[in-house]
Amino acid sequence: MGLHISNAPFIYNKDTTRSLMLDVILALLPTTLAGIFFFGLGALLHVLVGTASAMLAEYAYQKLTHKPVRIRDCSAALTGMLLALNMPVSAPLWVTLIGSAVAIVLVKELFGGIGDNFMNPALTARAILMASWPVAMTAYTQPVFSLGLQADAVSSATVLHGLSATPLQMFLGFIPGTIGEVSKAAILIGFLYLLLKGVITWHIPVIYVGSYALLALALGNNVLNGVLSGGMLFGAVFMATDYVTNPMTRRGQVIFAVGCGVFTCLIRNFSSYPEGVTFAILLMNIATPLIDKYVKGARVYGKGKK
Amino acid sequence: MNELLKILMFMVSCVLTHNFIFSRFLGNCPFLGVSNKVETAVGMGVAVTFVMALASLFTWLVYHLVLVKLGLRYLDTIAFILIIAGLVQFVEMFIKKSSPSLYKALGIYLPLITTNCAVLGVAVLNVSEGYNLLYSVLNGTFGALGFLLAIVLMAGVRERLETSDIPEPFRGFPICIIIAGLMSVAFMGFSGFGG
Amino acid sequence: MEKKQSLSGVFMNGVITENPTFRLVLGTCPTIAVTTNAVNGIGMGLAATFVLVGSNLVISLLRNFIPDKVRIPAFVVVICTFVTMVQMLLQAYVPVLYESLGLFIPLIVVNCIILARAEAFASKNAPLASVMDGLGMGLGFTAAITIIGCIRELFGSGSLFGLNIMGAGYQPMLILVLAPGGFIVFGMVLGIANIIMKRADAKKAAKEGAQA
Amino acid sequence: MRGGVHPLDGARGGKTSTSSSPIRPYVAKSVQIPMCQAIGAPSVPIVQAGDQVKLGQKIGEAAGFMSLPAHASVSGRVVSVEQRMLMLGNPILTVTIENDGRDDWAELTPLGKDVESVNAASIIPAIKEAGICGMGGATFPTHVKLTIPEGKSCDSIIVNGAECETHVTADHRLMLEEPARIVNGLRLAMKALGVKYGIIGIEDNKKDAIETMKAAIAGIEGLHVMPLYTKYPQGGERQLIHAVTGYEVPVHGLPIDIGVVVLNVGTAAAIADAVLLGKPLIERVTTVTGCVKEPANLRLRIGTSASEAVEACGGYKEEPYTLLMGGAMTGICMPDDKPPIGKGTNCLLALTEAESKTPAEQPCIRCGRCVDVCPAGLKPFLLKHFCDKGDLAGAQANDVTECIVCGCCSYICPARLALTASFKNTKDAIARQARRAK
Repeated sequence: MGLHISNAPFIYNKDTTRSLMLDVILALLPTTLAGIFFFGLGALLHVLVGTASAMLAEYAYQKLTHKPVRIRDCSAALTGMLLALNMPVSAPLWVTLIGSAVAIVLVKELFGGIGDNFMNPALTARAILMASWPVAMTAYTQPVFSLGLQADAVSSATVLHGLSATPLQMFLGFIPGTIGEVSKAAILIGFLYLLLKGVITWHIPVIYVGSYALLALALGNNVLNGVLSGGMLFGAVFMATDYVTNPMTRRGQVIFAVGCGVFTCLIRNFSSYPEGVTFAILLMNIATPLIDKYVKGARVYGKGKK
Repeated sequence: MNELLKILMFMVSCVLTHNFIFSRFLGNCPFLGVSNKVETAVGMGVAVTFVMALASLFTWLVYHLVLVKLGLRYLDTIAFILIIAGLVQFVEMFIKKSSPSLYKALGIYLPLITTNCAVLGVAVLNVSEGYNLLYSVLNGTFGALGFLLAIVLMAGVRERLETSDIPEPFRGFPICIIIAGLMSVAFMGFSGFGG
Repeated sequence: MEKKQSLSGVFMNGVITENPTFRLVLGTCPTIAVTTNAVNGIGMGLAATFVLVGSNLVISLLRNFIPDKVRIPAFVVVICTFVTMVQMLLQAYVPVLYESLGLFIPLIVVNCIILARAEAFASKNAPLASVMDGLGMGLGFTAAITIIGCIRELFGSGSLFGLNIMGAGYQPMLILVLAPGGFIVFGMVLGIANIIMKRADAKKAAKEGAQA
Repeated sequence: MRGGVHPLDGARGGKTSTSSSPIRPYVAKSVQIPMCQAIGAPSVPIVQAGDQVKLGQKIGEAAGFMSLPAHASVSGRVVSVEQRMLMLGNPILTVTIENDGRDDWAELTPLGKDVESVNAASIIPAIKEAGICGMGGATFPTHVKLTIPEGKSCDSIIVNGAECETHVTADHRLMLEEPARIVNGLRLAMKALGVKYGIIGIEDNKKDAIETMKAAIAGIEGLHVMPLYTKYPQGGERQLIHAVTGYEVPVHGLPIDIGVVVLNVGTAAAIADAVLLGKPLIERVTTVTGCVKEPANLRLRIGTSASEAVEACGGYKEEPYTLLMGGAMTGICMPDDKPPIGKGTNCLLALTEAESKTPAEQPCIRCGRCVDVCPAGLKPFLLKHFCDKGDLAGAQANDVTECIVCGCCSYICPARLALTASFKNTKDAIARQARRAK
C-alpha cells in the first residue's frame, strides 16, 4: 500500500487567494450595476475594458518574462475592475486601458507580482492618470439614466467642488462622480457582503470614516457631505482594505485607517485637490512597511506577562 | 498670529509639498545609496538635518554680511561649498568630542554629506528665493526633515521588498528610482499645502 | 592604471562601458530634475562636460603638486571655479537655458561624477588621457540625459527639441514631465539599459566561446 | 487563548462519526512493543525470543530517571527481539509477542484500595513502574512531570479534556464512560504533590462530558470542572493553562514555573489503574476514523498494528492516501499501516487523496490571517522568509522556537503556504544545531 507522506495540517480553510478575489469582485457588482444604471452602458464598457486589459497585461508580462501565469487568481481582474470603477464615465476608454496596464506592469509585476506591490495598483494608476490627463479624469457628469454608449452628458461640478445635493441623493447616487463611487447604498451592500463572508473586518473602513468625520467636524467641514460624496466610502471599503498594501497586525491597521482619515481630511481642506481619498490611501500604503516594522502585533505567548 | 500661521504653513510645505527628494530632486545620491536599512536611513537623515540647519544659517550670514557687502556675489558657490565642507568637519569634531555614542551612530554619514547636493542646494535656494534669516533656517531644517521622512519611508519599502521577486535587471537602483517615482505620485497629494 | 589604455579606449569607456548614468548611476539629481525636455538635457550635459574636461585637465596637471591630505578640498575648489565660469557663460550667452536649468548649474559642483573622476582618474593619469576621460564621461552623461529628456518630452508634451511631432490629436501624458515621471522614466530606462547590456554581454561571451 | 481557528467548520467537525460510539475493546493477535515508547532513553529488553510472558509482565527495564519500563500488553510467546523500521527515521529495538489469547495477568501489587489508603510518597514510583507517559500525544514520562524541581512548587493540577483536535473523540468517550478513573487519577496526582486544586478543563462542545465529570467530582473538595470555549488549539498545554488560570507559561519555561502541572485525561486514568489496581499501562483508547468502514473508539493493546486496528473497524472504505497518527491538524504521516499503536496514539485517521493532497503554494498576499490565528502571537508570514532562506538566527530572533506547531497558520493561509511545516523543520534544525554545539 503506497501511503503519502506530507506535513500537517491536512485540512484547510476554504478561502483561497482566488476565492477571496472573487468575493471582492462579487462585492463590487452592486456598485458596478449602480454605475451602469446612472451612467449608461458607457460605464459597463469601462469596466469591461479595464478588467480585460488588466488581465491581458498580466498574461503578456508573465509570458514575456517566463514566469508562471497567475491570471487565474483573479487579482488582475480585480485591479482592472477597481480602476475602471474609479474612472468618470466620460473619460476616453484608452485612458482606462493605459491605466490598467500601468497598474499591472509598473505598480505590481515590476515589484514581483501579487503580494509584492507596496502601493495599491488601481489607486496608483488612478493617481497617475489624474496627473497625466487631469481634464479627462475630472470631467464628471450628471447621471443620465440612458442606455446610450456615448451619453452626451453635461459636465458638472461634484459635491466636493460645491455642487449641492441632498443626503438622500448622495446616498443613492444621484450625483456626479466616478462610475463606482456614486452610490453609497450599493457600496454598503458590497461592504456587508465582504463582512459576512469574512473577507475583511470592519476595522479599517469604520475607523477610516470615523477619524475623517472627527477631524472634519473639528475643522468645521460639512461632515455628511464629506462622507457621502466623493470616493470616501468606495476607498474605505474597497481600496484601504487591500490586503497587500495595509498593515498585517490589527493595531497597525488601526493606525493605517486613522492616517487615511486624517490625510483625506487634510488634503481636501488644504491642498489644491478637491478630493483626497486616493492620495491619503497611497500615502498610508507607503507608510505601511514602517508600521509593520515598528508596531508590534500581539505579544508573543509567555513574553512579558506572567 | 497671522504671521505665525504663515510660518507654520511654510514649515509644512517644506516637509511635504516641496519635499527635497520628491519635488526638488535634491539629495538623491544618499537617498538611493543609504536607504537599504531603516536604522541607517534614520542616521543619515538626522545627520543631514543637523548639517542643513547649520548650513542654512551660516551660508545666509556669510552671503548677506560678507559677500554682498564686498561685492563678491559671484563667488557664492565657492563660498558655500567651503562653508559646508568646513561645517561638516567642525560638526564631526564637535560630535566626536561631546557625544561619542552619537558620533558612532552618525560618524560614517558625515563625510558623505559634503557632497549631498541638498545641502548646497538649500544654501543656493535660500539666496535665490530671497528668504530672510528665519525662513532660511526653517527651509534648511524642515527641508531636511522632509529628506529624513523620505529616506526613512524609502528604507521601509526597500526592507519589505528584500524578499520580493523583482526582475533581475531592475534590482538595485532601477527599482529604487521607480519606488521613488511612485512615492512622489502619492506626495502629489500635498501640492498646494502651505500655499 | 598599469596598462596604458588607448585614448579612444578611455573615451569609449566613459561613453559606454562605464557610462556614469547607466552603469555607475552617479549624478542622479540633475538626471531627474532637468530632463523635462531634450534641450535641457543637452544643455545640462554639455555644461557638465565642460566642467569635467576643465577640472580633469587642471587636476591632472596639478596632480603631483597637490598634497594628498587636502586633495579633496583642492579638487572642489578647482571644480567650483569651472562651475562658476559655466554659470557666467550661460548667463551671458544662453539666458533662457540658464533660467530653466536654474539651481542645478551651481549644483554641478557636488555632482558626484565630477569629483569621482577627479579622484579616480585625473589625479592618477596624464593630462591628455584625463581630458579624453572627461570628454567621454561628459558625453556619456550628455547622451544619457538627452535620451531621458527625449522620452519625457516626446510622451509628456508631444514634442521633441521643441518641435511638435505627435500631431494635434495627441493628448500628452503630463505626468512624464512632472516629478514622478522623472523618477519612473529614469528607473525604467535604467532597467532597460541593464537588459540591453546583459544581452550584449551574453552575445559577446557566446562569440568568444565560439572562437575558443 | 488568543488566535486559533475552527477547523472543519466548528465544534463537532470530523468528530460526529465517532463521538457517540462507545469504547469497544479489541485484543490484538500480536503486538510489537518498541523499547522507545516515550521521550527519554529507550528501555533495555529483559526478554528473549521464545520466552513466555504474562500480560503486564515487565519486558524492558528503564534506563535511568528519564526513561520508562516496557510491559507485555498480551500474554504469549516472544517471537522476536529485533531492530525494526516502524515510523520514519531510525530503526527501533522492538519486542514482538504473539498473543496466546489467555490474557494471563502477571502478579499485580496495588498500593491501596482507594485514594485515601494510599501512601503519598509511593505514588510517583508506582507511576514510573507502570510505564506511564503523556497520553495526549507528547509521551513525556509522567513521573518526571510530577517530580517538582528544587525551588519550585505546584499549586494546581489541570486535567486536559479539551480534545480540540479534529476527528479525535477518545478522551471524550473516556470522560463519558469512565469518569471515576479520571477523578481518582487526578486525586492521586494531587495527593502525591500535596496540591489542593484540581481542575478538569473541557471544551464546551462536549456538554455531556462536562455534565458527567461534574457529577463525578460532586462532593470532592478542591476539584472543579471548567468548560472552555471551543476553538482549536484550546487543548495545547500552554493554551489550556492560559484559558484555565489566566497566566501564561514564560518563554523557555515549563508549566511548573507558574505552579501548574497538566495531565491528559487518559494519563489520569492510567495513574488510577497503576496505583489502585497495580496495572501497568498496557492499553489505551484510540479513535480509528476517516475512510474506514466503521469508525470507532477502540480500547487497544499498546503495540497493536495500525492495519489490525483498521481491520477491527471493518477495513478501509476507500483507498487511503495518507494514514495519520493523530488528528488532521497535527497528525503524523505513517509510511504504511504496519507500525504499532503507541502510548500517545489518540487517533488513527485515514484520509483519501481528495481530502489530504498537499495544495501548491502560491505567493503570500499579506492578508494577515496567519497573524490573527497564531496562538503563540508570532508573525508566521515573516518567519517563513527566514525559514525558507535557512536563516536560523533570523528565525530565532523572531521567536520561531515559541511556535507550538499547531497548524493554524497553514490551515488559514489562502495562498496555501506550508507555514507550519517550514517552522517545524526550522525548529528541528535549531535543536540539532544546539545539540551539535554541546
